[in-house]
Amino acid sequence: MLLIENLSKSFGGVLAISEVSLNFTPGSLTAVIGPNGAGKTTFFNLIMGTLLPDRGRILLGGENIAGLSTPAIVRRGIARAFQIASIFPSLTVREALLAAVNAQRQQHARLLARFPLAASRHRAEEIMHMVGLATKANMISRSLSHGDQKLLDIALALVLEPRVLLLDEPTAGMGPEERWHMIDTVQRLWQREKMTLVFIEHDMDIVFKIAQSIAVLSYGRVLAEGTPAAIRRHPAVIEAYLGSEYAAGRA
Amino acid sequence: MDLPALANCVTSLSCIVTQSTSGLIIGMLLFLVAAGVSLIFGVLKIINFAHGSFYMLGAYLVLTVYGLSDSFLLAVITAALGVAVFGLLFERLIISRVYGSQVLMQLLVCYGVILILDDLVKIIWGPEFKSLGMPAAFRKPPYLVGGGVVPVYYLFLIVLTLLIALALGLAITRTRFGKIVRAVAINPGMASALGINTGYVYAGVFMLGGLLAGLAGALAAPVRSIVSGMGLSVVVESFIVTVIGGMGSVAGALVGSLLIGLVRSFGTIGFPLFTEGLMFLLMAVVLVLKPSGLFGREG
Amino acid sequence: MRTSSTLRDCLIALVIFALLAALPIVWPSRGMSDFVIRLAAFGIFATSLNLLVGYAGLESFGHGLFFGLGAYSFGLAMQRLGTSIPAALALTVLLSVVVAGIVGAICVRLKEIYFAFLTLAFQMLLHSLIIAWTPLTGGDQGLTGGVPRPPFLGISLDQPYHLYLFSAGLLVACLLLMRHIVQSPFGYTLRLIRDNPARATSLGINVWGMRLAAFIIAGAFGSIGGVVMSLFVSGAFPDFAYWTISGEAIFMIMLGGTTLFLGPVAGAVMLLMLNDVVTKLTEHYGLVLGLIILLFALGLRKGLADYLAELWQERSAARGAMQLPAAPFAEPSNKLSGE
Amino acid sequence: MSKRRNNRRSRREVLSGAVAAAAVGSFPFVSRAQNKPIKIGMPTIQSGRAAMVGSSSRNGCLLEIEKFNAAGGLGGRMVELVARDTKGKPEEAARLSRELVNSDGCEILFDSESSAGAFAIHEVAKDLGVVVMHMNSETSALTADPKLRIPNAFRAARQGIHDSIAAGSYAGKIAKAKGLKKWLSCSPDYAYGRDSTQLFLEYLKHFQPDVEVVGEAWPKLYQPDYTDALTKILQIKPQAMYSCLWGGDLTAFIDQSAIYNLFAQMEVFTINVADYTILTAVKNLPKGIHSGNRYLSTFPNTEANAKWAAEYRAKFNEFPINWSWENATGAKFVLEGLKKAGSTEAKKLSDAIRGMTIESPFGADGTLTMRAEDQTLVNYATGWGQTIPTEPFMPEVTPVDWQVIYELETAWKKKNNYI
Repeated sequence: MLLIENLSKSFGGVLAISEVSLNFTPGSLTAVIGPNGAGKTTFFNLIMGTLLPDRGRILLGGENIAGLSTPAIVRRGIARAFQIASIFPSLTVREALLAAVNAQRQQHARLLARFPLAASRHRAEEIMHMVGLATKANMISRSLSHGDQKLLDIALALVLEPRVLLLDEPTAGMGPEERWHMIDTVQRLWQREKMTLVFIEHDMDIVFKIAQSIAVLSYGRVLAEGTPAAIRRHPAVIEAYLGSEYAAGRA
Repeated sequence: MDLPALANCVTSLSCIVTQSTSGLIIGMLLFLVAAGVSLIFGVLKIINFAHGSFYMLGAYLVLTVYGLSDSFLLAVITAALGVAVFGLLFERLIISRVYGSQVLMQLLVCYGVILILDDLVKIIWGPEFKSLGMPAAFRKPPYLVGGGVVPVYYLFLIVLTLLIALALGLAITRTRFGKIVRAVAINPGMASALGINTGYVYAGVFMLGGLLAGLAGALAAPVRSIVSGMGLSVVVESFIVTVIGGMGSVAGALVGSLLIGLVRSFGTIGFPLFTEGLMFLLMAVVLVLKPSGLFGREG
Repeated sequence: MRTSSTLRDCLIALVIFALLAALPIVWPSRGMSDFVIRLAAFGIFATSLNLLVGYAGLESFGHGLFFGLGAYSFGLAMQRLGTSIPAALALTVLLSVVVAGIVGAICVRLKEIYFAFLTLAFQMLLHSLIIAWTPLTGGDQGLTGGVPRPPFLGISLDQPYHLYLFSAGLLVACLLLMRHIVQSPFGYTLRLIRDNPARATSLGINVWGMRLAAFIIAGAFGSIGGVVMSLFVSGAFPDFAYWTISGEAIFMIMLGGTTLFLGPVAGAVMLLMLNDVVTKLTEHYGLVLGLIILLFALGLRKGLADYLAELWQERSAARGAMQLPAAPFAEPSNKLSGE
Repeated sequence: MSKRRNNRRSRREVLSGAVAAAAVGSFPFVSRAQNKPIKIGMPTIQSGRAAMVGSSSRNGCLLEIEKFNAAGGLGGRMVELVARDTKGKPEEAARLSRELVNSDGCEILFDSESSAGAFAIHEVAKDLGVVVMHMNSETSALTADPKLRIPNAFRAARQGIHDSIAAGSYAGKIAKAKGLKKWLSCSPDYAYGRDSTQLFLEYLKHFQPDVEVVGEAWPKLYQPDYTDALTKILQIKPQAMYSCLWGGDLTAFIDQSAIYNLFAQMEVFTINVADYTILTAVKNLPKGIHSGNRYLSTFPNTEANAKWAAEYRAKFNEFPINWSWENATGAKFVLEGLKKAGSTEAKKLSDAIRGMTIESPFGADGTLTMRAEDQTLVNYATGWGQTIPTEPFMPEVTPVDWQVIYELETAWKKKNNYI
């Protein structure tokens, strides 16, 4: 589905991403982990076309999308949610999603019709249910809790019916309650939508609980990749990142 | 339009000299006002529309003090300091309360202050326009420079303003205050993180702006008619200057002022009826080609 | 249910128009009808500016460009071409659309303050043009000799009541149209752009194009405000294109509030009344008005209508009601309304 | 007065304002009037740069109105002046004039606005049919153009065309005597400035054919700095310069010219210097500027004129100026008209004023006439002289012969197809 080949990006000589090659198979659920500054978010920005790679290819279903503009990449079916939720503060959850659905269906420039379009309502409600915001449909986004804002961010990405969804630290800055709620939601979404899901995460419990495969980035390079079991035993990872307690058989 | 006349002028040295000096003179007083506007915007991201009123206050203060003391020097100093203090009060009591609200709200506040000051001035000094008259020290026949004439007072004006511009430039680049100002301009959050009290900086910048505007008003008093509302045309022009030169840049303000001065002095020859239009045209062109202005930082 | 909300707006509009039409009969005062005519001019103008400021997040300093353009092109069409009033009106709107298209295409690329200044520059260019092009515009004297008002469809604007009805009709019609536009999918797309342009782009929205469209629409309606004014003074003056006109419109939407659709109209009512009362009571208009401005800006920090709406919201929220204020024309408050 | 008042709440502000207005706007005798007073509305400029217009215009009228009321008014009905601030905005001028008539019950309008405002008020008068006296607008077209003329509108101000002819005839003589051939003009860039200048040059050539115009400068209205214009003038080095700058612009221009030593290098002809606003405002006024009279208490050099000026200064403790006498004259015509017509009814009043001749200190021969054909003021004292730095500022004024003015004015009207 999404194939990364020798992807490199440097800022003023400093290599942020170097020679990264990864393969995300269709319908896979992959966690990208690594210490701060490992280049995880840069990696996402490169895939989304927010940053232009220096070298390497990004193949989406065989087509190289490296160097395309963000909207072009979005249209090809990759969407993302941000580390800091990027939402529409003054609109209600429902309004934001309805408007987003209009945009996705190229109905957003209509002057004569009245908002919301009947056609869009069903989809919007559906997505609200999927992420569990249905009960908060009429709340103004600004006044949502931190967790719900991140859910809304994900919902806005889902509107685009992506084949690949990138989540940048979906649980960042959440309490344990919210955290697991978020993770359940993400997992449900993944199962339901059959999409390729890649997420950046710091919480190892979460990672090892839900990820099918794990990619470890360190100083812009792929330190290791494989199943949770394999990663757990990977000496370099343990030494560089996890620390021994994970090796000392939890399983 | 009278392009032949313009052609004649730019081919005759004496005309170029005279018109350039006149452009210089027009630009100088403008610079003193524009520099303040530019600094205030650069640091506080506030469009101080009331800056023209600072200029007006300077002129009226000079009028009164000169009338009482008959010493132009004393009058100019008191005017400059007086307006600086006013700038401080203005920032503390009024503008500081609308930091962070939208631009139009800030604009509205300034507008309110303009209305009040224009009326107060009318109540205190009367509605009729006043004239200070040229201080005796400067009542001398003009010099002849390269075929053009330059009055003594204007020579004094040019030299003084250039010195101020220089001092200002140094203050911004060399002194601690300057460094802080630039730090705050780039990133207020970071600045306060460094333990800099942005409040003091903001107040300081407004005082500086007031000082300059007051000085401009004071120096303009001998040659311009002093009347309620005199600040308006000046503030509009100084905004054009600020936009052209780049908001927050002293050098930009200087260059912009001179540019406007030149447009005016050569414009009157080439396009007698459209000089004002020319200025706004220039502003529009700069905004389209380089929104941040000739000397402005991008972003 | 939604189509009914369109219907509801239409009905409200009809009722308001009926009330306005009946007003002079129950309260026959020329002063009052003059007030409504001026309110029509500034109500339309201020609301059109708020399409940009409140909904598209474009803070224009130069909206007066279209007020002046409207007044002059209408006045000139009537004086020079001797067309009928509807034709001149159509011509004016058409011209404004073209001008707004050109100016907007240049302006909307710029962000925040730069956009504001560029619009101002264009307005002042028009002003200089009006002053300089004396043979056509009469220069600073304005269009003198009166704007002819030939009867059309049995309406003769020489009769005060007809002029009153015509202006009130324009006001209600324009408000209804603008209300519909902000409630259309396009209107909500503007809100997306206002709130978070980057996110809007990532939803595949052409931000530049949408902003331009908004600019053109606002310009067209703004010019109609100018038309009403030129009918009221039976002429046109350079002041109509001066930046102070933009200033007054800004004052109105700030006074009324940017987040309720009718906020700007409320602001227009307040400013016009303030103006009329204060000029009546004192010579020191500036002093009084200035103090009132400061009172507002420093006290409420937001438009009166916004202020009330938010009180209302809080109260209803306190009552545990989770939905928006059901008040007609209510809008979720946006980031602009201070904090 | 109000420094402390600022900080208080604006409601009080308005109230105290109201008190102030009552003190200013309505006058003691009003309350004493038995019957309903005759209200006269005066839209004028009381704020901003041109605030002088408001104060001097109102004072000019008050002097006349007081006399009228003191003499018992119109059969016991006192006249009350209601002045309102248009802020110099034409749309406000229109709005206020309508309000004054429609809401405040004014039966007559005194238009003490600037030119643009005057046209706006003219339209209102056309619409409402009330008598309007244009007090300050000197734009010739306002009364000369038959397309604009309405039976109920009059002008009590001097007129651009008259000034230009007067200036031309005087300047022509000097040009001949001193052999001034190369002329230049420096006038404000707006309708009044352009018309006045173009006409002046026309009549200068009429009276002294062998002059040539070697240049022109057009500073903006209210432009603070004239250096660009001045250097241009010094470039061209004409023998004589004409300017119709006025008010604060003129004082600034004189101050700035003085430091360029301009007045020593050429003969300067200005229409507007000989008015006390300028004469008293400019410190060390240059000697020998040629100027037409705006208002001088010494011209016409009659007892009546001196007495009027003294009264005015005593009452308002300021010099009367051009707007003062023009408004006083306008008021006098209306008040005399009221007596003659014995009614405020527009038709009767207009008929009474049309063609009326009154005794006046400002008349060329002690009388002024509201010419019937175009309902504008004629035969006012107009003349030219040279300045000196101190009072009386313009010792000798040569009056201009009205016969000459009439002839050329008629020719001018024919040329413009006004008649």
